[in-house]
Amino acid sequence: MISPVLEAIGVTKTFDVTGGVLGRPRTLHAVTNVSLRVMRGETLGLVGESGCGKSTLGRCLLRLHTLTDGTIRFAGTDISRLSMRALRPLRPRMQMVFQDPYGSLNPRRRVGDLIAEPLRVHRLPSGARRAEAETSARVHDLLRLVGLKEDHLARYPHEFSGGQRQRIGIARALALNPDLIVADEPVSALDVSVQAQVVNLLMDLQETLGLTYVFIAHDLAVVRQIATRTAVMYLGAIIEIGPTEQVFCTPAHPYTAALLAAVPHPHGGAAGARPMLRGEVASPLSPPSGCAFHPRCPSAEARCRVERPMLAPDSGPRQVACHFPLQETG
Amino acid sequence: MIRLLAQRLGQMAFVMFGISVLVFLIFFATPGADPAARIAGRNATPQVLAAVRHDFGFDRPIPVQYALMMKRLFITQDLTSFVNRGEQVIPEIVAGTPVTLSLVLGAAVLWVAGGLAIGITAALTRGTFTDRALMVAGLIGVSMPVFWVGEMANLITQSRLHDTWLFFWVPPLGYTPLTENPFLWLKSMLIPWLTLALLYMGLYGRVLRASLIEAYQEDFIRTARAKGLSETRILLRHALRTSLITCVSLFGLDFGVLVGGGALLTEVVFDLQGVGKLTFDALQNLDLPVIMATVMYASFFVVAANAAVDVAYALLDPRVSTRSV
Amino acid sequence: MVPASRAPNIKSFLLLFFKKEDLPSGPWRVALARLRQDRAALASAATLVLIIVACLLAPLYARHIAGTDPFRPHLDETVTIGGRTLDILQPADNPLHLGSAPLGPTWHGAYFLGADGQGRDVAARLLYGGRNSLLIAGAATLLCLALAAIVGILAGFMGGVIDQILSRLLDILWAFPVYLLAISLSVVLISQGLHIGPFTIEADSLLLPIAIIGIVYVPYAARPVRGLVLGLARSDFVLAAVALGVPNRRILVRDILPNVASTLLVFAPLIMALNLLTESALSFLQIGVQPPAASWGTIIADGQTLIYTSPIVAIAPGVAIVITVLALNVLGDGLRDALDPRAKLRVRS
Amino acid sequence: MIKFCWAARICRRAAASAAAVLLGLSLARAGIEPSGDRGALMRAHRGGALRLSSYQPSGTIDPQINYESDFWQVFAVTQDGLLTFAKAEDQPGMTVVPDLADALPEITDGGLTYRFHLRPGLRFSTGQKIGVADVLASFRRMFKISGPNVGSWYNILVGADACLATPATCTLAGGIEGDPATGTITLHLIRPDAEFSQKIALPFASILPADTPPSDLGTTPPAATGPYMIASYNPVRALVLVRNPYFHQWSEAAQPDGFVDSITIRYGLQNEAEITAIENGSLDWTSDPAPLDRLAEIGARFTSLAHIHPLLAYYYLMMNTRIAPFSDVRARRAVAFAINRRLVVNLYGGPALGTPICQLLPEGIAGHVPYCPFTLNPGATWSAPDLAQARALVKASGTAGQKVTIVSSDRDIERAIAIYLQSVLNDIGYRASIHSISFNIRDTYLQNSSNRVQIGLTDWYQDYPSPSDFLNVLLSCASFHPGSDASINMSAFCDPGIDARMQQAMQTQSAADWAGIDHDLTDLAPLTTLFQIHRLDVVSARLGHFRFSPLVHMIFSEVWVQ
Repeated sequence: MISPVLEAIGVTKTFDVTGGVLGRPRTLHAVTNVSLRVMRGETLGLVGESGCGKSTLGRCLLRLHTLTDGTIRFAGTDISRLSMRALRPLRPRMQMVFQDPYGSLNPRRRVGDLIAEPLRVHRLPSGARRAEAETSARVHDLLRLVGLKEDHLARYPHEFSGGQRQRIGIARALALNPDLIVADEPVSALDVSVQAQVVNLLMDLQETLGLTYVFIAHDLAVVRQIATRTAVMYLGAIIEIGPTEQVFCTPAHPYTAALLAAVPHPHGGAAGARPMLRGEVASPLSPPSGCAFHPRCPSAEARCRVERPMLAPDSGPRQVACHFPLQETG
Repeated sequence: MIRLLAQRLGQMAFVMFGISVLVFLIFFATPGADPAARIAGRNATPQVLAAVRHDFGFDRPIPVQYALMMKRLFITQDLTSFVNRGEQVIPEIVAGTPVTLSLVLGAAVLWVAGGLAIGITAALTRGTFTDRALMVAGLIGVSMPVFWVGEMANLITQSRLHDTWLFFWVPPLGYTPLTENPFLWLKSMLIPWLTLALLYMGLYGRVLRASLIEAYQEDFIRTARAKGLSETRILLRHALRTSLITCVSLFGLDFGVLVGGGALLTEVVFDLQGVGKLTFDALQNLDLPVIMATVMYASFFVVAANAAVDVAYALLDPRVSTRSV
Repeated sequence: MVPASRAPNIKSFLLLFFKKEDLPSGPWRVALARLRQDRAALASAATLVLIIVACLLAPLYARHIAGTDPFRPHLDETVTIGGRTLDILQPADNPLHLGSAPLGPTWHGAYFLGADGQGRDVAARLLYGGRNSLLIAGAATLLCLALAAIVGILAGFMGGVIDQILSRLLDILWAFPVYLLAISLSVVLISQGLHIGPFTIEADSLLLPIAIIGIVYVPYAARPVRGLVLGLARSDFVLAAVALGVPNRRILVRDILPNVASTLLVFAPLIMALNLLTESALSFLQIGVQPPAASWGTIIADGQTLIYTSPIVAIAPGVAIVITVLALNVLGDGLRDALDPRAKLRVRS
Repeated sequence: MIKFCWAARICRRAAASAAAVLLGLSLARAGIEPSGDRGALMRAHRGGALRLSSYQPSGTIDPQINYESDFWQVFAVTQDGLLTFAKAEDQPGMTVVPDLADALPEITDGGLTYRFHLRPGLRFSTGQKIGVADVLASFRRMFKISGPNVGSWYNILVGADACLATPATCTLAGGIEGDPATGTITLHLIRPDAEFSQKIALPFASILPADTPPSDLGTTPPAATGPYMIASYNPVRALVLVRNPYFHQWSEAAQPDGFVDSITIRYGLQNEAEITAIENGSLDWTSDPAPLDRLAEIGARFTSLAHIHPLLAYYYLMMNTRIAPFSDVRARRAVAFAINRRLVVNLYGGPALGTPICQLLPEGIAGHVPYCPFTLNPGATWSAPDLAQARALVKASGTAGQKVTIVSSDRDIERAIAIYLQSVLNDIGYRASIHSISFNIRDTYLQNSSNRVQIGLTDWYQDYPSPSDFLNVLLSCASFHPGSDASINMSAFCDPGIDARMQQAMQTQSAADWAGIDHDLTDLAPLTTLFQIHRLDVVSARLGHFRFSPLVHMIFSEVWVQ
């Protein structure tokens, strides 16, 4: 069996919220007991409504957050308790592409500096001071790789379009030849036409560079296009995971089904066949007991209110956390 | 609400404690300020000095002296001056408060009225000469040292033009209690009010203008316009109401500081025996108990005004309570 | 890069402070372009430069135009104005022989604005006083902003215990009315100087008012900086830097500081205006600049004792203060509009 | 004229400089001078309210503690001791007269025993009779409250040492005894003190009721014995005196009845405002000096409102005899030579307000023989500075080029003098700077040897009119206490030879001895005097019968307003 690039076991992340002038301090359960594996060369799609904790999970996977509980192994190393400083040598191998290409690029630095930053920090490619020339060469390579022009280097981020900015972000992430890239909604802030370009770029890069992606998105169509496997999150937990086509064609969890149903089907018609969601997403400040989805679930029964369904570990590529799945899995 | 109040009280207590320690430390080690020597007189023998020092507890460890002073200030409330022996500090502050209040209240009325007039006029005539002139005038007001304005006012009204029809009515400097002679009170306070108000008038005018202009760009104003409401009505009913929130909070803070003795320079220049003047004299005398008490008093008003503004904000502006989640 | 033809003066002015390759462009360029449109701000900057140059030329004025030493009393000397010899301190000609009157304005080179109570040339002292006032206000501004930047950045970026401690300290200073704190510190430090370990600052050193004035406004600048840094520290681009494995120090220097800089720059003239007013107040109360040195505040104080006989001594420095502070305020407004319209500095006197 | 000029030289100076006016004032006064019948004057002028003003109050109103001349002026009309200084002008105003005692004490045992007899039938303002027990208690109270000078003046009473060691249980056993039946009080000293009568004529030895609490009265008015009593005292508002209902005049010299019905001293008004108010008649008098820029106006337009009198006081420069450069006598003399005292007087307000002097005993004090070695033509009086001599002395002392810091208060006039001084010190070869401190800590700061003050500007006012109060207090070895804020010998000067001569002179009270000591101390220049201060009183037009005692200054009970 090939070892996974990244393995998460029981990852939990909570935040303490002090509730403004009039509020009480409370705990926000952003990610609850998530376990998953990411294999080399694959693209794991992470979908769910906004606020379901997928971004937090993405950041936890790269240890940009400290974990409340759980373990993360990157290339066999347990990184879940490492300090930020100790993580630094590992950073080149795991990178992130951000959702907001406006916010993730420091407006006061030139593009050339932004892309060269990781190279300079990690003294790559050769680790020596004389590396400025090499850095420059590498920056130019990266620029070409993501489809930008050389005269862009001296400019500032605000002079670029959203798509171009995302390319800068990608170039920066690629600078250190990472094994793994967590892309957090990389295209959701872009126009649809530009989205396709960026997705294609990412797929091309994966092919040429042998990258592994965790691709976070709320847009199911994009995930379906790029992901080899897909995990569906609801209220901080993964409720279904499996090969993308299986998840999309035969959803096992009522929530997945509802999610898919909400998407206007490219061929039309099919949408009405599945049940729509009732009610609102519960607050992560006070998640429901038992199955977190039960207040909205069309097939919920008494058991769902009390007992929390779990993903069956090692039960195969297809797992679902539901007492009454729509499909047989495993 | 109770939680909020408790939390606020805790914060106030902490800040005031911090300030008291700061003041105590600042003034404790000043050479030449040995209160015992000043109390004992100019050719006291060491023996007498020691007796006085012991009497006043100056031979105790510093933290004990601090604690004693705090106890006499807050618990027994019989703290007395080191310089004017027997002068009880708290009654002095109580006596100074009406003077300071007279000054600040009167000035506040003037500066709020003036600020409103300037701000509204400027916002309505935005971009015209009037607007620009008002803003420059306001800025000049902000840019003048208040003590200098006071000096100049005194020069004109007390000396140069005192014997003309313009300022013959200005009484000599000093404060006359309202209860004693209301007319004289008014006459003697008018120039100090104007002086103090001059500083704030421009400031408030500018702030109000800015927030009025901002408000005019909001959607609800456009809606109101679309509904065909008159400009005056839009101004008074809609724009002004939202803009005033900023001004109200500003006002709370300024008022708190001034009542707490922030009008020190104005009081000094006009010989008004208010809390600020009391503080200033105590500072000149290095009279630690009085300094301690007045500074505590001042910081109380600052912190209290601050808390009041926060609470008012929370009540007036519902966004605040959800903002920081 | 700013094309030289479009902004020659500003650019050459800035080149005094920056290396060519560091010359602000990008976001700075936009701001500069905006500032160039602001005639009031430019006029203020010009006024300030004029005042600074005039004050710097004080020694030349004193030597060659006034022809007097403005730091030495001239108690029984005479001066020749337009062929007439006048007593600098005119002896009292009243029957009781009480008092003496200093020479009033001559509107000539020597004693242009007359003499003060010690027979010193007021105009020359005004220029020398301006040097001290501006030096103190300027240096205190740098100190204040540096401290505010350090405290604000540490508190905002480090968070946790450091933030708690620093924020509480700021709370305490903030609740201490500015003038009260400044006067308290001055009264004590002027009487003894400052001794910290091996370092001693004499009581008549300008460093004392600089330090005092530099400290009292720190909370007002540090709080917004902290808020700004708090926002920046949670921003995506800082997270991106963390993800890249950039060390904290580098994040501070490369990512946080440049973003704080524009806010600090906006604060600078406003804080300097406040400092100038505070300096004058302290000196007026005789706990700022110490004799025989002058500042605009001490000249007002000198003038106060002459207000009945020579009011010009008190009026002139006051006017100088108003003009300078006004120019600083206008420039500050212009900078804010150009650089960071959301920057808010609110100080209670 | 003769009565006014208790010091002949001042009279000459007055004649030379401002003769016409002073003469005019005297003549004007002569017109309203009582013909000896005070009763008639009382009938004509009694009544009205005196409105006075001070910028700041002067501390506690406990007469046994307060040490400020402003309040001594108040105590002069409210309190009495066994003895007092006569409420009179000029030389008579410096003589001790019996007050609550009906005669001067009978001194026996070679000066060790003082026997007094209490005047019968007197009452406190509370209505209580003044008895022997009150006198005994008052002397004890002085120690119990650690009065300012108990350690330096009153410690010669037998039993004082025990009182100083444990003030709370002070009995002065053996030092003071009284017989209520006969009304006699006897004081026993451990050694003779020729100045003891003067010391107990001061407010510290005021007689208070025996039940007065043995702690600082603070703002609580003491029971009065004089024509007025303190009705209320609020240090930020006012001090109010009203008539003492139990007063009847027992001695016009000691405690004359007052003309006005009430006296209010209001606090907080600054000098400028005070003068304006006096000029336009809404105030009658201020204890504060008139501001410099108003002097010309007073001299020109309000001549008739001004009264100028020399005080037993001078401005001087202390020079620390233990710190370079002034540890060298030549350096000290150089300073004394270099100062142009005429200019210093001008800074103070003009020749009318000061007389340049170089010596340590001011005019008017016994033993004063005009002497000035530090002038262009050394002799009796100062004429002009001698800069050449000063530079030569600095050079000779080898201290040229040293740094000197002048400590002065932040009062306008004192700062002005300090700035002038700086230029002088720079002229004679030093590198001088100024350290200006709050007026309120001026003396305590200068006194503490750990502040290492090299040269400082201060003033000295007499406590009682004796040469020892200048020479012995300011320059005896016993007045120096290293490291203490209370060490009146600021120069840290100690010469055992001179100390011994002073001890002797205090016993003999020989004016010639004092003159010799003054001469020698002046030559050693541990301090150098600048000028004897003259006081300018500005009074309202309605204030009449202005009487000025050299010790009390304007006598509140003598002036009238109607």
